[in-house]
Amino acid sequence: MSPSATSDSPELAASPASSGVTELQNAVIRFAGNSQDGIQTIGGLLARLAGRSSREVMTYMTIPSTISGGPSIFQVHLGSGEVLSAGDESDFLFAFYQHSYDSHIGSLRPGGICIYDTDNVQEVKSDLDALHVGIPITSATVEALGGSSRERGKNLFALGLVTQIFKLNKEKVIGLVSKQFGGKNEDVLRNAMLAFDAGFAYPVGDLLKVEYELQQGRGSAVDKVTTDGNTAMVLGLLAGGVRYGAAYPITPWSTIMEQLRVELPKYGGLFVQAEDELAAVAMALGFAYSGHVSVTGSSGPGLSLKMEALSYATMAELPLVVINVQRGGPSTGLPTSVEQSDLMQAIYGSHGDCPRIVLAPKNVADCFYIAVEACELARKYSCPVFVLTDMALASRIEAFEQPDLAALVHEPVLDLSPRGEEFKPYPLDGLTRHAAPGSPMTAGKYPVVTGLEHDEWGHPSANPGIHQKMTERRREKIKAFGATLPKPEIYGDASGEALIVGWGSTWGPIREAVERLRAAGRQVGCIHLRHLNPMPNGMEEIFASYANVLVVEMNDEGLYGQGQLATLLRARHCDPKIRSICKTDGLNYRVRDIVSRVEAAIAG
Amino acid sequence: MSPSATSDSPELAASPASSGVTELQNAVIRFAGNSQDGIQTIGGLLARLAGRSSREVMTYMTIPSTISGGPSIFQVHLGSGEVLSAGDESDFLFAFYQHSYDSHIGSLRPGGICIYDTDNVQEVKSDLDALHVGIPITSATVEALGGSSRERGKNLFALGLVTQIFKLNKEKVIGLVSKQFGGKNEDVLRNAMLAFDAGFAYPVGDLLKVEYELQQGRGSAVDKVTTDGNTAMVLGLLAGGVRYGAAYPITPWSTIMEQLRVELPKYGGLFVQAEDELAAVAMALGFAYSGHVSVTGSSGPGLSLKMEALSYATMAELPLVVINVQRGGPSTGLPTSVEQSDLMQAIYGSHGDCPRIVLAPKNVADCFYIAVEACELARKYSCPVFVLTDMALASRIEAFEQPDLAALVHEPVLDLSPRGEEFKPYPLDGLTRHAAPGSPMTAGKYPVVTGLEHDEWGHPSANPGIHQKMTERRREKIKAFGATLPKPEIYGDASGEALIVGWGSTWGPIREAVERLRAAGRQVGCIHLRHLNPMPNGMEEIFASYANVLVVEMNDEGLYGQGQLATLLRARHCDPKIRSICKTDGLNYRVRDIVSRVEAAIAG
Amino acid sequence: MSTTTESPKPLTKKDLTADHPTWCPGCGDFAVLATFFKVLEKLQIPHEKICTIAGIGCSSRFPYFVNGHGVHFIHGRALPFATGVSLSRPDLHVFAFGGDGDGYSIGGNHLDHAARKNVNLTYIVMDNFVYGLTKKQTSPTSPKGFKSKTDPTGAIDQPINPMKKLVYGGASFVARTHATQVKHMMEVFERAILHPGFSVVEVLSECVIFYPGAFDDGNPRKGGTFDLIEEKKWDNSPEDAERHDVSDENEAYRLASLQYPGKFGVFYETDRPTKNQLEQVWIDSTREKVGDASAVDLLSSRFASMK
Amino acid sequence: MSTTTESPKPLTKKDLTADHPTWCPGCGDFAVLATFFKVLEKLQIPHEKICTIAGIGCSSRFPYFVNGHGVHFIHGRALPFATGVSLSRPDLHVFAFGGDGDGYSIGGNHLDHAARKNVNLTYIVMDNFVYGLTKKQTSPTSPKGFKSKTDPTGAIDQPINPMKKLVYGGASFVARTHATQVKHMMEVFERAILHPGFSVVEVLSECVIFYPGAFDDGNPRKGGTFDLIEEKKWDNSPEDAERHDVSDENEAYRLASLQYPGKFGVFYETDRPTKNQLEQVWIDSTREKVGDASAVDLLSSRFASMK
Ligand SMILES: Cc1ncc(C[n+]2csc(CCOP(=O)(O)OP(=O)(O)O)c2C)c(N)n1
Ligand SMILES: Cc1ncc(C[n+]2csc(CCOP(=O)(O)OP(=O)(O)O)c2C)c(N)n1
Ligand code: SF4
Ligand code: SF4
Ligand SMILES: [Mg+2]
Ligand SMILES: [Mg+2]
Repeated sequence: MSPSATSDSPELAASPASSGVTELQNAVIRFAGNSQDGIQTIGGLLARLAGRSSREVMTYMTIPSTISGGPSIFQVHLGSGEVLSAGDESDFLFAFYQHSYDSHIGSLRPGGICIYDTDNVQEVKSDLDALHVGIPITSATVEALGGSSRERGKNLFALGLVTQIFKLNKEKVIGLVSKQFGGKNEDVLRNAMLAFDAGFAYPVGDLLKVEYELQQGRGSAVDKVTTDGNTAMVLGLLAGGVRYGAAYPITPWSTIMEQLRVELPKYGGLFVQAEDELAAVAMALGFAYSGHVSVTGSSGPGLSLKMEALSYATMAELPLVVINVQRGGPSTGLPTSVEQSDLMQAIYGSHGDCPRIVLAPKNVADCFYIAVEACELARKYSCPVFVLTDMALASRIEAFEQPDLAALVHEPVLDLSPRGEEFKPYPLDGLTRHAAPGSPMTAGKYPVVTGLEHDEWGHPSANPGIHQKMTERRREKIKAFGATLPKPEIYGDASGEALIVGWGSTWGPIREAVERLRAAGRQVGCIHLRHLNPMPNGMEEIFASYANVLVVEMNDEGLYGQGQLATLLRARHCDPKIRSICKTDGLNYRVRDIVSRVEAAIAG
Repeated sequence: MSPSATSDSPELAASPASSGVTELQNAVIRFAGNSQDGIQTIGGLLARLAGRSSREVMTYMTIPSTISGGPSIFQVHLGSGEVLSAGDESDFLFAFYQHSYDSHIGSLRPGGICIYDTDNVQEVKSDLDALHVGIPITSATVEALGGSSRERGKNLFALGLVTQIFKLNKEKVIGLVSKQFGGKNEDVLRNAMLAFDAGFAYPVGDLLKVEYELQQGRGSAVDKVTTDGNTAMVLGLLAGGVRYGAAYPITPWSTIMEQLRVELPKYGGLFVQAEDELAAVAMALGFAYSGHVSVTGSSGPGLSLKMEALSYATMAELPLVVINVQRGGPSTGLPTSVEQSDLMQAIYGSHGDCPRIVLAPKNVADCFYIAVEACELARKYSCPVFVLTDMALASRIEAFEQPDLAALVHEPVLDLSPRGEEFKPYPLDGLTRHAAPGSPMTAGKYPVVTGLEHDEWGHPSANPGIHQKMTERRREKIKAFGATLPKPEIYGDASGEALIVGWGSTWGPIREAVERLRAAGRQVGCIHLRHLNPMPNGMEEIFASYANVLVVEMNDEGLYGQGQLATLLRARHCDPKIRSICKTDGLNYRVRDIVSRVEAAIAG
Repeated sequence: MSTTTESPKPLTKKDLTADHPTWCPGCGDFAVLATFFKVLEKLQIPHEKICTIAGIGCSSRFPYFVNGHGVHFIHGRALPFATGVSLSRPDLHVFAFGGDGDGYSIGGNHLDHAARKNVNLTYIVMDNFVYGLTKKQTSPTSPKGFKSKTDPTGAIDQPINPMKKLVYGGASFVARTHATQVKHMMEVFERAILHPGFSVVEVLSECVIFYPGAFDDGNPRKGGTFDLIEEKKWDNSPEDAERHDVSDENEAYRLASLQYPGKFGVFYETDRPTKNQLEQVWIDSTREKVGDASAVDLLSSRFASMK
Repeated sequence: MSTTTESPKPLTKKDLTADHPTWCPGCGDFAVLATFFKVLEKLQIPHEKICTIAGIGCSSRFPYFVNGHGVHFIHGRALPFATGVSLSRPDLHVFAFGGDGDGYSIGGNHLDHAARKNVNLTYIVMDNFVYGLTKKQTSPTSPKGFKSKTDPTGAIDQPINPMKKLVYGGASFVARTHATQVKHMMEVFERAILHPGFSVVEVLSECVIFYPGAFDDGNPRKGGTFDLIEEKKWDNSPEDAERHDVSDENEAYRLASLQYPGKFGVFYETDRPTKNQLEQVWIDSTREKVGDASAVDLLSSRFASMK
């Protein structure tokens, strides 16, 4: 909520536009209530609206720890420029209850605006540098609905307020509301509109003292796609050609499997809910063996259960995409918090020398693209491919341009062509090509796919030379893929005081931190690794241009002071400049934390 | 079999002693036959004999890949000095069949002696630099037994030959034979002695041309203990105070669980065979929670299945010893071959930041000591402790001095004392102390042990600060243990061309390689890590004194050219001097392979 | 499990109450908890000897709400953990709790093996025919046609029949009750706890959020019938011939085949040696054989034999 | 599974024979393999459509000895793997093989769930009452008193009853045979293969090394009795009343309770929809609903809805 590109600038609306209206480039709006109040719904609508107004958007929500619900927030960061984080602080706070007010007033930035429900909030801290605007949200909504006692509709009342305050396009908002509630019975939509209109008409102007207008985005006029990371992942898998998969539910992975279960039949495929994770990965490997690129996934604990079968996937060289929506660990840990502590397990979790590809998406759009890539790699290299996403990406909503589907979508075809004399599933001089069952073997000899060490034909062999050669073969194909990766692109300064290295969902905050650091006169750049195993070659050349290489991760610094990616980079590059910026509080990085910790690291 | 301390010297018996008898300091004898022939039995007897003659010994055997048996060897390296490996090559080969001869004649060193059974070996390579001695072993045995058609007893005939040839103490040998066969029915012992005597009396002297005598050892006059690594591990666990455990069978782990199942009731304890590895580790954790240090174990695939529960063990901080008898991987891989490819999994295999202690024994005696230490650490730090042994140690026989049991043995006592108001299982300023169930809580508040993140009292908490602090706490206690570790002792030169770093069962061959390299004028030393996580501090000071730091491991060089321990060392120390010597052929390192690869690495 | 009554001051519901349950208002599990408290109050098991163990699920949060030694373990493995506790600590009263997903899906194998081994503990399953904690996926007891997030057009797999599973598996006490029938629940819990061996009670416990009304058919207040098993009284009366012989496994299996909502009460009960007893016999005879030697003695003679 | 006979030249035992089995001479599994070949020869399933899948164990080496598409997977998970194959490849004939440890111990849960879902495949268990490959540990079918390396004084746990497990679990074809009774084995294998749905045959197959003589009681040549189940012929004869109705689950369960060696033959057989069919109905109706749209079309309209 400021004319500058960052939402962290010290003052609110410093430069009213000539019209007397304050033009906002960005606004961070936090709705704080209970999970039952439907604040996710209006947050989602605002995000969708942003996508339709060539604005950028990023959302952030918390999930109550009890099933019965409880305090919950939904934060929307809207911007006409690039939006890279959900916002460290909010510009506007909507507090529905006293507990919402008490817990979240601290997140309002100095000079921010707090709108609270006078029906539920008794006490506000009037000595704060904030504009408090009391509105009887509950009673006004009940009144508008003609006396509904169930307190439904407060969310739409609030949406009406927001539409009014930020001069959003009312027609577009109403269109979205109709789309959302239109499917249900008529009363629902009518009540929703009544509440919305009441909020839109509520005389808030005087209370605010200033008028705001959120700038239109600068981007293309094309409507953007607005969705969350788990949904984008599902769509990427479908585009990548996955038609079969199996899994077991666990938070926050479940919404991927639930969607795949619904979507796959449309494509003629099938997703199976298995009795546990062991069965799930085995079924998925059965699908893979049958000639399909298949998918399984889970979160933390469920991944640990899959480690034995994934070792088989490497040995037998079967194409399997494995998704881990990371959450706080170890054990059941913090099931609804974000963490990046499963990287080492993705690379090293199975027994034996088990090389496998590990990827991580950087934002919601990338969940789509990386899923497509994972499918391609599994197919091409006939091996398991891990995708490490996380709790933050899973539920975060962003707007992005629709991918070029015609170019990206892969329609899988089952290859049951006859194989001749020369057929070798594991050639020493080439990539694995299985003959799926159903393929006639014209020389009369059929293959067995095994987890025992085997020769080029797949026959088990305890011959020392063969084990050595096959171990090399499984490693070299992954290395060969690594050699195809471009050197990571640098964002920011190409040399200087510090290079920040990140992976996964921290992409946005890191980029925003680079911008702020540079704005503050620092010479810093960043690279973001989407390929964690193998990593791209040539990074030592990049590192050479900076005084510090700082790896920002959401995991623990370990026994020797380094986070997981930092450990990998140091082992590979043996460069003591590589140091860690770690944390394990289960929260997303705030931009200002990265900034201050990079400053501190540069200082010494 | 040479006057020098190494068995690899170019010529056989170069220096006949004055008596006309060639004194041998070392002899490597390989018996090659079928697994049904009982060659393990006589190999074991020879090893036991060595222990009783203050000689050193190391054995090596292969296991046929089919259950029905098949070709198999048993090699005994006897020495009056230190015996560090099972021998690269054999000095004497006993070939029972043509296939034994064909497969193993190549292992005989130039000038060596091959004794073969003329009843079964039709063709020998007379152009080799070897002395071929044909003896009708089968028919002579049958004759001695009075016409037994079952071909039993050939092994004892061979033992008789060996006793004769090397002038072993006949009374001691007969004593061991009686002990071995005495328990069974009388006929068995009588037949055994008939066969032994026939071999002992067989006129072999003329055929050999030279007389040999194996030197008495220089060590103490006390009889040594002779046993294999898995048995030593079992005894170490018993001494360390383990009274409860659970597991599921798998090769080569099974013999540990089988022995624990038999032994524990003697100590008033219990070992349970569970329905699978998941149940096994859960039961073992149930034992640990109940107030006992408990044990579970497995090999490769079974360990992968335990990763989820082990993550809980870290979170809940329960004292559990976890043994992995490593074998060739990935997947079922090479179930009867040796490999060291599960180190990364031991450290990083579970989801989440999961710090745990990882130890590895260096030889058979150390299997005992490290098991004792593992129990102590699990008790002291209330956490899972991994022990990485391997297939080679599991079945290898060595002689060693009896441990000081009175000083080492821990008799566990269940602590069910009442806990007061102040009781906190997870104090931020101290080590975890659980109140086992059955302990009265005098303030009336009972604890719940959970895998969710929790506060000092064990209450689940999703508070960001608590997760950060508790993650630190779990890490810091492991670090604190690391700080107590002494800097590793250097064997060989304390500075120079190369430091060899090893871990696990390669200790002997590495030491022998250092001796040979130094004998050849090289300045080299070695350190052997028994503590892999955490590693001792201060190693950078050791590394600084050498031009090369070469990590010798039996695992793959990975995507970036480094084995698993090398990766860990490079990440920690960022010293590009640290390089890898790796292999994955499923065989033990031969001393000469280490020598030549170290030579090559020093050269460039 | 037998009870002991040597506790000095009586154990009350208040002593046993820990945190306020985080379950949704109306969840069937509240009644299970309340009933458990009542039975413990009645049996007066010493406070420190109460040990509750669970896996993961809404129902598996049970140990947090009982003020006693408790364990919140991992999904599906409560029973093997509890087995470790039971086998090594005969002084404790071991209780396992869980849901249909935890017990019959991921944990299904452990249930069978704990049952056949007759491990001495009491296991209470709060079956709500759905995955509650993960928000409405099909569970192994979800009936065909149930619309969940993983079966949006209705579940298609034939569900597991828990009573058959328990009877076949060899549990030595098998009963079924309903969370709205507190009196019956109390009776059954008490018998389960007093039973020596592996005793299991399946409780139909409604998830009011994700499967409301699932058990109305077994709830007279909602128009259903709560049909009790009449057990044989061995009184030689003609009526008795019709009654159920709880020691008859085939009959128990037949009863389990009845159509939903079926019968409630004790399906099967038998007295056979527990694994605890059998292992203890072996331990005791072995200890006797070695003359109750100390660890140092045992190890010394073992080492001597290896020389 | 139905057979097809469109293969051009007849499939012979020779075509089906791969490596020489590594089993010990005399191992019961040889007869199982030979019988399997005979049945395949008779049924003339197209060569490339034969897919054999196993876990780990001596018996689980089966796929190496059949010259057909084969999988040697990991311990205990053959059935979920085979489920993946069966559900996505209706054109194949899917066979799973394994032992008592693989199937009833580590893999026990998967068996129950594959059974209740009625996945279309045939599973043959070579039960030798012992862990063969790992050299004589107690298996879940080892009888009490069996001396193994993990029960040196004799097994103490009550073994699992495989027939009860299969009947309770919901397998739609459940039979039991003996590796020395080749003719019977052939009949039963053939019926199992022709049965549409999840069909299981339990074969008593002797491990001559670690449990010799285990099944002599069921082998007339060794003085035992091979007692067959007489199935109802529905001929209204008085004898028929005594015969076994294979569709009667409770009767099948009762038969399974007989004391060892018990009865051989088909215990249970029913015709209920397979998971394969049920999922296919859903897939087909969904495809129809979306008008058989291409992936690009489906995704395009999905993206459009998110704008
Ligand atoms: C290994 C693992 N897989 C999955 C989960 C996620 N999970 C937690 S509880 C649960 C199912 C709960 O269902 P149920 O046991 O019936 O308990 P309810 O919540 O219905 O009482 C699942 C799938 C997990 N925690 N761990
Ligand atoms: C995860 C895992 N655990 C244990 C083993 C070791 N293992 C291989 S086969 C087997 C049991 C074999 O018994 P069964 O299934 O009855 O087959 P049999 O050899 O008797 O035919 C075991 C325990 C393994 N390979 N993998
Ligand atoms: S979600 Fe269902 S089972 Fe879970 S607490 Fe709520 S009502 Fe109970
Ligand atoms: S060990 Fe037993 S089961 Fe295995 S091959 Fe030999 S006889 Fe057959
Ligand atoms: Mg449930
Ligand atoms: Mg078996």
